[in-house]
Amino acid sequence: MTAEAINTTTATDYTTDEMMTIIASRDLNNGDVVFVGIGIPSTAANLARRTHAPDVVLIYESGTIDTKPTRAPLSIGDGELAETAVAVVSVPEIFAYWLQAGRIDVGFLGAAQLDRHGNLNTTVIGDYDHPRVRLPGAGGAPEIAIGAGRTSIVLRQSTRTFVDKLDYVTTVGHHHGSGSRAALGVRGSGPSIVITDIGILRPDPVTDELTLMSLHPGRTVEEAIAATGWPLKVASELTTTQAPSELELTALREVSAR
Amino acid sequence: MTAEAINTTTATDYTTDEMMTIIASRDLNNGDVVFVGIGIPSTAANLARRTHAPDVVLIYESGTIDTKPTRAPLSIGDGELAETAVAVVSVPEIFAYWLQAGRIDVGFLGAAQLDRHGNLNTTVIGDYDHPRVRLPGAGGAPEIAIGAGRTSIVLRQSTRTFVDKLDYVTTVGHHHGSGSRAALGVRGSGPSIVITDIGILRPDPVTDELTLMSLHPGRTVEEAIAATGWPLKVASELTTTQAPSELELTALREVSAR
Amino acid sequence: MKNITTLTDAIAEHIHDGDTVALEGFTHLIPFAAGHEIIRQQRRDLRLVRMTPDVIYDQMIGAGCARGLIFSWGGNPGVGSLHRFREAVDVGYPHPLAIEEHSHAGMSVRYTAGASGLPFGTMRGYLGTDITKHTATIRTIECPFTGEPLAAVAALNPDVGIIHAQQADKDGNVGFWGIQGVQKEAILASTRAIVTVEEVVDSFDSRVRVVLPSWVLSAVAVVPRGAHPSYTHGYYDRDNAYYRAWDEISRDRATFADWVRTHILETRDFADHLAMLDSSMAQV
Amino acid sequence: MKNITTLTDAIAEHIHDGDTVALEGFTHLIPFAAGHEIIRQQRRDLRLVRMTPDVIYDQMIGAGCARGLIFSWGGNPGVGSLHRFREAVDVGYPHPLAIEEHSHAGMSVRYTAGASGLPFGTMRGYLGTDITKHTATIRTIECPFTGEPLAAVAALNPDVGIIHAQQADKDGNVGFWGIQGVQKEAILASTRAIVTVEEVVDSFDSRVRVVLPSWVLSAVAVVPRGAHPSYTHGYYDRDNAYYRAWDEISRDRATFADWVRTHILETRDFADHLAMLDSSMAQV
Repeated sequence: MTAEAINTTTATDYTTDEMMTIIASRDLNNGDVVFVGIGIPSTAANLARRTHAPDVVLIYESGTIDTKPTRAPLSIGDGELAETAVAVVSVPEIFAYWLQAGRIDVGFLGAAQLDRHGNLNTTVIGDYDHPRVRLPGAGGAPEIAIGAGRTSIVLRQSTRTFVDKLDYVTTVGHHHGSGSRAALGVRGSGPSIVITDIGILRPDPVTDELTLMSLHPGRTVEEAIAATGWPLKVASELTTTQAPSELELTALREVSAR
Repeated sequence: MTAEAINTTTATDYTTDEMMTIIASRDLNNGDVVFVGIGIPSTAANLARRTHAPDVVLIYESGTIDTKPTRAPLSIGDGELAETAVAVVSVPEIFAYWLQAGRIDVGFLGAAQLDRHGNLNTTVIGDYDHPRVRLPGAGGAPEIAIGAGRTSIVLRQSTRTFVDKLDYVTTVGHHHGSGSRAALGVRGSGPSIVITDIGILRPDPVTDELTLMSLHPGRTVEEAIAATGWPLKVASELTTTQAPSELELTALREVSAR
Repeated sequence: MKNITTLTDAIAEHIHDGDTVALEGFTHLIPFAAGHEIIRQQRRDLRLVRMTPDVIYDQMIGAGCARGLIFSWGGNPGVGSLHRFREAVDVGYPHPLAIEEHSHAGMSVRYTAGASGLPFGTMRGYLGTDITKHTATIRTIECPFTGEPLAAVAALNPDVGIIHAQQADKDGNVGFWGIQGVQKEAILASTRAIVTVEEVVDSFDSRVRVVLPSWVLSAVAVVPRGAHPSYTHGYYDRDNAYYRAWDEISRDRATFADWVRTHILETRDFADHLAMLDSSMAQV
Repeated sequence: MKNITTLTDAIAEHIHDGDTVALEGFTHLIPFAAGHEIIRQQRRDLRLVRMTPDVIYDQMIGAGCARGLIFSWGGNPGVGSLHRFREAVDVGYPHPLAIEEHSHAGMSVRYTAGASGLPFGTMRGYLGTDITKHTATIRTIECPFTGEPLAAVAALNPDVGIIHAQQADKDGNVGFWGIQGVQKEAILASTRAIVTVEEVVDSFDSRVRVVLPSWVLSAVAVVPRGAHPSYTHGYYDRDNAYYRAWDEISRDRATFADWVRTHILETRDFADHLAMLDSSMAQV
């Protein structure tokens, strides 16, 4: 198979995680400065760097700037991140001089719960003082959400995760919608994309409500609606997500290999 | 001459600067962390480190911590300061983490004008907007004065420098006296000693007014009074400053040699 | 060398029941040996501070050392939940745990303010979240020039700060490199400071990037592999198997208690603990 | 390498009349070559920012580039006054100079706030002084937790920040070592950034301690000895004779004007200027 053929050949045998990672990767533009956490975001950013966006700049909250790991790291503080970084700075500096100062184009976020405006909960399920499930907490998310130019959210879709009302707002997305985020006085335009195992959602330009824009191959609108804890808005011109190409999948598996 | 003889032998041939430097050096205790500027303070601190106070820690505002120059440096940013330092940090860090945080025991200050409470002017002679003489300005002094545990002021005494009223308060000493400094909410106990070419002054424990405590060999109370722009308070038990020993002078000249 | 001592003596002298204690290290250089020594000496009622309370704090909380926790992200990175932490929060076992939550940025600003001798720090943060409703150390402040609202967070000044580093020199100065986290700020914000190091050297490795002078450190103790199972850049890698195994060990109260007894309380020191791990088939 | 260019082009493209421009370097690494190029290209009405406006700003002010100065200490270190600076302040020659005075600590907090994307910074400073009476960018702020009064200073965000460094790598990242001053903050606080370097290297010297990635730098230009008469650690020493000679050259308007004409305006670039100094008996 020629390189071109690999590039254009659609793959058929891929996992849901691989699909989500490849979509997150495609969403990055060459030259973007990306604030990444571990897991799919890190893999996606490294994939983008190896494929269509060689000049994407990776910044990890552990203080490594412009890292070029050969493999997606296992942890946010991997030694390889420091070894391949242009600069290693302290954690206070990464948050103040780099994130808060507005030098980040895209931040990645995940969550246990998301609402229709892209607000996120990573703190607690149930009552704060008497939790049903205690989650890890905020981490870097609240300031990534208001420091980065925009955010990309990666999250599997179910009625457990896509909820009508968050038990706790850890991280602001589009707040109450309809421009209320900007009125908070925060920076950045908020979540621009939500990538799930079923499809892709983006905020409505007027109401900021997350709207299903694309379905992954083989998934249905009914599945998406059933996996959402509020009456899901669906775009009138719903598209089908382009399946991973062989090229993307090969590159992804190289990046992920350990 | 034996080492002991050198140690105790009083020197006779020394300059006023040498006398002032040696007194400033004697005033430092072993283990003191000293924030030094260039000139007499730097030479005095290095002299102390070479004589009675080997564990004195020198910090320069250029960001060099625990420097051990072989010679008193020519400028505050000498390369030797960086080369012999335990740590080199940024200027923002030296002021925030080291001075402001209260890690400095003694700060040295000089000035163009000083008043009876040890407040200092290094900004302007005459009116601020139409100056008779424009001076360099504040530099590190305002925060050294309120960040260090105490300050040591080295300044030649004359009616030009020891004035009844400052043209401009660049740096606070004992403010308006009688405990008013503490009421400002600043840290540190302020100027503990003023070393001049004529003698040594210290603040009165109650009024905080600078009081002549000691005269250098050969100087008179009349000279001191004549060189002061306010009615100078003189200690009832005025002492004579111990002249430099041969040991001190030899060590000083080694430190100063370039 | 006046500050160079043993870890046993350092913990005995400088950590008291009820102290506010920060063990920092961001994935890299986590001071496990010091945490174990605190467990071994059975300190109680500590208010623990740490941006990322991971396995080390799960061990300390489960062993009953803590009555409070100030943190920003509590999990076993790449593995899952911290079961001892969760059980303390959810049902108060072995003790109720008063938690004070911030974000990473907030914790780093709090340490920075503490290291700077300021009572608070300012940041763009927390806006639009519920965090402020449950955390008293966050307020709103107005910029005196522009009028815009910003978050103010109270300075953090622990009684004791503890970190692990690669090297000390013979004067007791400490140097480290690689991912540096918030360690310098944690040490400078604390009233007392303890550092464990891999080794004492004549002069620092050229890779050293952060140096803490001896006179800001209460005690320096040599503990080889003192950050295990986290890693020390230039010395050893992260023991990912330990982190994965921890999930099973910590899930059950009895299994956990047995592990703490045999691996910490009944070992003399961290070297003894490591020897036991090395000789064990199951590792942990 | 996309940001590597000539100093002539960097100044032409990035510095405009009326800009707020910060040239930083604390005794070490003062960007003299860049200052000279600004004079050579006859920029006007600049608002100059610098903690220690020394000989480089005396030259720029005397040459008529400035209408304002934000600073904390203006003198010729170890020598005496800056005559061109003083004449501008005292009698408005060649132009009146609006001054805004801070302390060193205040300037460093202002740059830090600027680099951090905050509108102000907080410090313990200025209390009991007259500085606040003449400087509008200082206000009092109350700690929202303790109620104690502190100084707030407005963030500094120059249009252009300029520094000199030892090395750039082939990707246009910049590295320096030795006394680091406030250079990193000045660059990160500025909208545009220009760096002159001694050389471009394949990989940084192991002594490099501060690295600025290429994508925060508008332009990087190779200018050997570009910090002369200040020094570049590892490359050349401070030219103390130049600083002493400056006192005489700058004292008189005509002598100064003649010096600027022959040494800057009539030289092609900094290399040409240095060649003239080197071949001159009097050096300066």
